[in-house]
Amino acid sequence: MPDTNVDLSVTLAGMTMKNPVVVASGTFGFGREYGQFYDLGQLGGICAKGLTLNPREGNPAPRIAETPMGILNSVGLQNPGVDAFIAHELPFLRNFDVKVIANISGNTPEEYGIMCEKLAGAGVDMIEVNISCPNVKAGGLAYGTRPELAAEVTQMAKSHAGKVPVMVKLSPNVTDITLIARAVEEAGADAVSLINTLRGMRIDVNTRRPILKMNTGGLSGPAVLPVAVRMVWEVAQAVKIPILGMGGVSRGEDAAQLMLAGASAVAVGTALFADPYAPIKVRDELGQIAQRQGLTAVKELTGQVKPW
Amino acid sequence: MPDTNVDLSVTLAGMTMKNPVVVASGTFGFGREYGQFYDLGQLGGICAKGLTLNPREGNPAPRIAETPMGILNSVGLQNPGVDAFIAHELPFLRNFDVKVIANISGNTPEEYGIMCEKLAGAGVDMIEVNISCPNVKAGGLAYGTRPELAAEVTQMAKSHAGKVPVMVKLSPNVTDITLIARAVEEAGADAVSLINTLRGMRIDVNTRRPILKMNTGGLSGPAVLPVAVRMVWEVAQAVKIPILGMGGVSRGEDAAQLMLAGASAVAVGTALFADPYAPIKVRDELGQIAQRQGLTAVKELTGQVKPW
Amino acid sequence: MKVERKCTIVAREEMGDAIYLVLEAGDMVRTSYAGPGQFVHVKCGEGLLLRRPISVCSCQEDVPNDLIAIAFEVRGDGTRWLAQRKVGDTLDVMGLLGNGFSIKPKGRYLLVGGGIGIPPMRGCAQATEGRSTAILGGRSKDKIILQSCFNDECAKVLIATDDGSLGHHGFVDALVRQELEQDKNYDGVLACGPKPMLRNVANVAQEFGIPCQVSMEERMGCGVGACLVCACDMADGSRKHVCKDGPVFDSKEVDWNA
Amino acid sequence: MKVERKCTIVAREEMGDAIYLVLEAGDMVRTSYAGPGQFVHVKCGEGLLLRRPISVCSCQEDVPNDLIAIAFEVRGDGTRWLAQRKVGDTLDVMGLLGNGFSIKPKGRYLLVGGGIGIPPMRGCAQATEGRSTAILGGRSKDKIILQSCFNDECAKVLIATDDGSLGHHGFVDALVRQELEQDKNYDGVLACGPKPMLRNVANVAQEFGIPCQVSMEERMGCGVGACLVCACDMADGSRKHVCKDGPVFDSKEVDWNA
Ligand SMILES: Cc1cc2nc3c(=O)[nH]c(=O)nc-3n(C[C@H](O)[C@H](O)[C@H](O)COP(=O)(O)OP(=O)(O)OC[C@H]3O[C@@H](n4cnc5c(N)ncnc54)[C@H](O)[C@@H]3O)c2cc1C
Ligand SMILES: Cc1cc2nc3c(=O)[nH]c(=O)nc-3n(C[C@H](O)[C@H](O)[C@H](O)COP(=O)(O)OP(=O)(O)OC[C@H]3O[C@@H](n4cnc5c(N)ncnc54)[C@H](O)[C@@H]3O)c2cc1C
Ligand SMILES: Cc1cc2nc3c(=O)[nH]c(=O)nc-3n(C[C@H](O)[C@H](O)[C@H](O)COP(=O)(O)O)c2cc1C
Ligand SMILES: Cc1cc2nc3c(=O)[nH]c(=O)nc-3n(C[C@H](O)[C@H](O)[C@H](O)COP(=O)(O)O)c2cc1C
Ligand code: FES
Ligand code: FES
Repeated sequence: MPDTNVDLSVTLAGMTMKNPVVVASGTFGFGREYGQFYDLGQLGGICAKGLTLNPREGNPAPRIAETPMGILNSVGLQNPGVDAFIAHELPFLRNFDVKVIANISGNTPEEYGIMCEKLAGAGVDMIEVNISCPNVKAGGLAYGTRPELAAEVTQMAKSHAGKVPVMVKLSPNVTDITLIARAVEEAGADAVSLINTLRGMRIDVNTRRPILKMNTGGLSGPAVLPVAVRMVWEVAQAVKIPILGMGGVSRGEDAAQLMLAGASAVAVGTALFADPYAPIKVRDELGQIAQRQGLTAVKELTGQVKPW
Repeated sequence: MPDTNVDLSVTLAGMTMKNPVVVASGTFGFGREYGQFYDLGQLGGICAKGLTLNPREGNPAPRIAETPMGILNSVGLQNPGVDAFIAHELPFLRNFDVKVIANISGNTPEEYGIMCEKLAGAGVDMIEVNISCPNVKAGGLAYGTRPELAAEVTQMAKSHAGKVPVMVKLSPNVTDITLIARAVEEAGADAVSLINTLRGMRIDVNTRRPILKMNTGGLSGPAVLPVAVRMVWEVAQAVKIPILGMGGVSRGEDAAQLMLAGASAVAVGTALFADPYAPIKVRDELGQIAQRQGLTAVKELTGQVKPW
Repeated sequence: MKVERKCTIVAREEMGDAIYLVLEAGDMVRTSYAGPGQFVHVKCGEGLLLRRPISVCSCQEDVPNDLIAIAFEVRGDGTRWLAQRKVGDTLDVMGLLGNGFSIKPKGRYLLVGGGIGIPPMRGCAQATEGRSTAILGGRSKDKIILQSCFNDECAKVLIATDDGSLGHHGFVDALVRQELEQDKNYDGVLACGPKPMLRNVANVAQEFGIPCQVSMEERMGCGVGACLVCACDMADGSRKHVCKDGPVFDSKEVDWNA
Repeated sequence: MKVERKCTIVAREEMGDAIYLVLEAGDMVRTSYAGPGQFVHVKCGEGLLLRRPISVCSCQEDVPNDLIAIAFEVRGDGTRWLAQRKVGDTLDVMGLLGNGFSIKPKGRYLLVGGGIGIPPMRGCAQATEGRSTAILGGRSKDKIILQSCFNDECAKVLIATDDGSLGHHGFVDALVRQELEQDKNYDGVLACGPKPMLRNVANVAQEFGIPCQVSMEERMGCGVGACLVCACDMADGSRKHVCKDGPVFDSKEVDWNA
C-alpha cells in the first residue's frame, strides 16, 4: 500500500476506482498470471485481453520483437471468445476488489453490438471498444482511422451496452486523432482510451526477414510515451469525455505526465514485461508525486498542464 | 576509412555518393561544427539545415527535451535564409568531396519555387523539399499531410529546379504515408526521404509546464526506428523512385534495416548528439555487415527484405 | 505468491563459446521447481526492455539460498550484457517458470541435447539418477559442453558432431536411431536443441513408437502466460504458449510444419 | 580536429549537495582552452541520449594528461548517474566547448557565483591571479562550496545566503552593489548562477556603468553549434546559441525579459 495520505481514487465515466492505475488490454491476460505475483485488488482496474465474438488463435509466431525502449507485437487478438470470458474468466476476476474492463474487437458493427449486450448482461464494469488494433486486417485498422466508421461502431456499442459505460480506444496511426475522438464523443462514447500501438517493423539483417511473422506490428513501451502525452493533450482539448491515458508508462512520472495532459486514469502495459510489479510501483510513485506537490488527491493532476 | 573491400557507393536519383551515409537536415548545421571533428569528405552527403526564403530566428527556447531513447525538438527552422546559404555556406561545403543536399521549407508553393531556382542556379547536388516540418504553423504541417498539397509543392519545386534532382521529405504523422508518397511521385519527385519527426510532448511534472516552449515538438532518435523501417518498407512498395531512409539510425544494423526495407541511402541525425562520429561508425559498420554477408556492394542491400 | 528476485552470481565459467553461471536464488527452487526443463526470465540491463529466457541447467534446494545454474551463448545485446557479468554481481531473475519434462519415477530416458540445448538436459540426467543415456550433439567438439557431468550422471553418453571432430560424424538423430534399435527399454526421449534437430528426433521416436518430449523456443514477452506472444503451433491447429504451456511439449502435440 | 575523449576520474569529493570530480583529459586543455567559463559535454550512461553540459570549475595543462575539475548537483537522471561514478571510472567527454569569460591582462574583476554557479567562477579567480573579489551566494551555508579556494585565490571573498546562515542575509546583488559603491576600480563583473540572479547582477552593473559578463544556461543537443536548439534571446531580437556563442555573453546583449 502507498505510504502517503493522498487520496488515490479517481472516477472514469462514472466508474470509481480506488487508484488510477489500470493494466492495459492484452498485456495482462485475464489476470490469472500476474495474480500469482500480487493481489489484483491492488490495481484500480484491469483491461482484460481483447475479446472477439468467436474464439481466435491469433497470428503465427514470432509475435514480438524488441526495439529501442519499445517492443513490437503482432499477437492478433488470440482469445477464447466473449462467451468463454463470461463463463470462465469474469467469475475469477470478480474475486478481487478491482474494476473489470472488457476490451472488444469486432469484424462488423453488429459483432460489437452482440458482444456489448453479452458483456453488459454479465456485468462488467466498463467496455473498452478497440477500434484501433492494427494487427487484424478485417476491419480493425479501418474503424480507427475513419471518423464515420468509428462513430458507427460507437453507436452500436452504446445502444447494446445498457448502463455499462463504453470507452472507445483510439489508434495513434492517424493524421489527426482529435477528429476520431470528436466523432466517437458525438456518437455517445462515455470515455476514450489512448494510445493503442503505433505501427512499426524490425528486420533481422542477417536473415533479411522481418522479425515478426506478420512483417509489421504494434509499437508500445517507453519509446511511445511522448506521442501518447501529445495525443492525450490534444484529445483533452477536443472532447469533454474523460480519458484513460496509456502508452509507455513505466514510472509514476510518466503517469503524472499523462494525467497532467488530461487523463483521468492511466494504463500500464509493456512495462509489465520488464517488471511484473510495474503497475504497483507506478501507483505508489504517483501518490508520492501528488504528496510532494501538496495535493490531497491524485485526481487533482488531471488536465492541469500549463501550456506556454 | 572502412576496413572492408565492399563497394560503399550508392546512387540516389542519379546522384552518386561515395557511401550511403548522409547527415540529416537540421542536426548538422551547415557542416562547419562537425567539420572540426572530421573531414566532411568522409560522408556520403550532407542535408543542410532547413532553409527558408527569408532568414528566421526560429522558436523560443527550450527547444529540446529528452524522452526514452528519443528527443523532442522545436527549433522551428532557424536559418539565415537561402541567399545567405548560397553566399556563405555553400562555398564552404564545396571545399569537401561530399554531396550537398539543400533542405527547403516554404510558406507557399511559390516560395518553394523561388528557392529551388536559386539553389539550382547555385549548383547544389540535390534539393530536399521539406513538406513535413511539424513545428511551423504556417503551412508546414498541412503540405505533408494532404496528397494534393504535397503534389502542388512538388510540381512547383520540380519546375524551378532545372536539372537538380528534387527529393520530397515525408511526414510520419499521417494515416497512410503511401498516399503522400504516390502523390509526390506522380507530381515528378525524383526521390523521397523519410521519416521526418513524429509529433510528441513532454511535461515537467513539477512545474506542470511542457518542457518545450512550443508545447509540442518533433520526436527523433532510436525510439522512432521501427516506425521509420515500417514506413520505408510501405513506401518502397508503393513507389518506384528511390528512398533516403532516416529516423533513429545510430548503428550500422539500423542503417541496414532501412536499406533492406527499401532505402537507397540513409541519414543519421539525432545520433550525432550522443556521438559526433556516429555517421562514420554507421558507414563502417554497414560495410562490415555487407562484407559478412558476402556482398560486393552495400547497394545490394536495398529492398532485399524477404517479407513472410 | 510468485516473485521476481535479485540473484547473486556465485560462480562463472566459460565453456567454449558458452558462459556458465551459478546463481543464489533465495527459495526459488523450493517454491517453484516443477521438474527439469523449466526456465528463468532474466533482465539484461536497464537498456533492454525484454527479459531473456534461459533454461535451467541444474538446480538444488540449499540453505540459506537455493542454487541454480544456467548456461548460454552470446547471440545478441542481451546475452552479451549477461556474458559481461562477474561473480558477485546480481541479476534480476523471474523463475522458475514453465513446465519441465515429465519424468516417471524410476524412469529411464534417452536425453538428447544439441548445442546450447545440452545444458538443460543435465537436470534430466540428475532427475533420473544415473539411469538415462545422453546423446549430445554440436557443430564441433568445443560445442559439447558439460560432457564430464553427463559422464558422471548418466549410464551412457554418446556424442555426435557435424564436423566429426568428436564422436559420431553427423547429427544426433542417427545416434538416437542407433540407440533405440539396440535398446527397447527407454521410457521416452527428452530433447532440447534447435528446431530442425527436435523435429528429426521426434520423427525417429515416433518411428519407434516411443514417447518424446521436446523443449521449444519462442520469442517471449511476459514469460508467465499473460501476453500470449510466445505462441507455438499445435498439430490440432490450436496455439499454445511456450512460457506457460511449455517450454516442454509432447512432440506429437507440436505442428512441425509451422 | 576536435575530439571526444574518454576521461578517467582521478578524484571525487562530495561538497554539501555537490559532487566535485577531477578528470584526466588528455590534451584537452592544451588544445581547446579559451578562458574560464567554458564547459564540457558529458555522456551520462548508455540509457540517456543527450549529453549533459557542465561548466569547467578549474583546469590545467599537465603531463601526460591535462586535468579538469567539474562540480555539479543532482537534478535528474543524468546527474544522478554521474554522481554514482567512482574514482577510476571513465567518462565520455566532449570539450572544452564554448566561449569563456574574456579577461583583460592584469584585469581585476568582481566574480559573482550563485549556488552551483560558484564552481565556474573559480577558473576566473585563478585566471586573474589573486586580483579579483569573489561574491558567493546560495540558499544556505552548505551551498557555499569551494570557499577556501576562493579565499586563497581572491583578494577578498564576500558571502551571501538567502537564510542568513553564512555571511550577508540576502541576495548577492546587494553585495555587488555594496562592493561597486566602495570600489570603482573593477574592470568588470563576471557572473554565473540562476537567471534571476544574473539579471539582478546585470542590472546593478549597468547602474554603475561597469561591463558585465554572464554565463547562461539552456537545454542542449549537440553542444557544438550544429543543431541550434540552445537558443538564447538577444536584446536586438536575434537568437544566439549558448553552446557556441556562449555560454558567456555580455549582459547587455541578453534579452532579460525572454
Ligand atoms: C524457453 C527458452 C529457453 C532457452 N534457454 C536457453 C539456454 O539455456 N541457453 C541459451 O543460450 N539460450 C537459451 N534460449 C535462447 C535465448 O533466450 C536467446 O538466445 C536470447 O534471448 C537471445 O537474446 P539476445 O539479446 O542475446 O539476442 P537478440 O537477438 O538481441 O534478442 C532480441 C530479442 O529476441 C529474443 N530472442 C532472440 N533469440 C531468441 C531465441 N532463440 N529464443 C527466444 N527468444 C529469442 C530475445 O529474447 C530478445 O527479446 C532459450 C530460449 C527459450 C525460449
Ligand atoms: C553551459 C552550462 C553549464 C552548466 N554547468 C553546470 C555545472 O557546472 N554544474 C551543474 O550542476 N550544472 C550545470 N549545468 C546544468 C546541468 O547541465 C543540468 O543540471 C543537467 O543537464 C541536468 O541533467 P539531469 O539529467 O540530471 O536532469 P534532467 O532534468 O533529467 O535532464 C533532462 C534534460 O534536460 C536538460 N537539462 C535539465 N536541466 C538543465 C539545465 N539547467 N541546463 C541545461 N540543460 C538542462 C538535461 O541536460 C537533459 O537533456 C550547466 C548547464 C549549462 C547549459
Ligand atoms: C502484447 C500486447 C497485446 C496487446 N493486445 C491488445 C488488445 O488485445 N486490445 C487492445 O485494445 N490493445 C492491445 N494492446 C495495446 C495495449 O493495450 C496498449 O494500448 C499499448 O501497448 C500501449 O501501452 P504500453 O506502452 O504501456 O504497452 C496490446 C499490447 C501489447 C504489447
Ligand atoms: C534538432 C533537429 C532539427 C531538425 N531540423 C530539420 C530541418 O530543418 N528540416 C528537416 O527536413 N528536418 C529536420 N529535422 C528532422 C531530421 O532531419 C530527421 O528527419 C529526424 O530527426 C529523424 O532522424 P534521426 O532520428 O536520425 O534524428 C530536424 C531534427 C532535429 C533533431
Ligand atoms: S511470453 Fe507472455 S505469454 Fe508467453
Ligand atoms: S546545443 Fe546544438 S547548437 Fe547548441
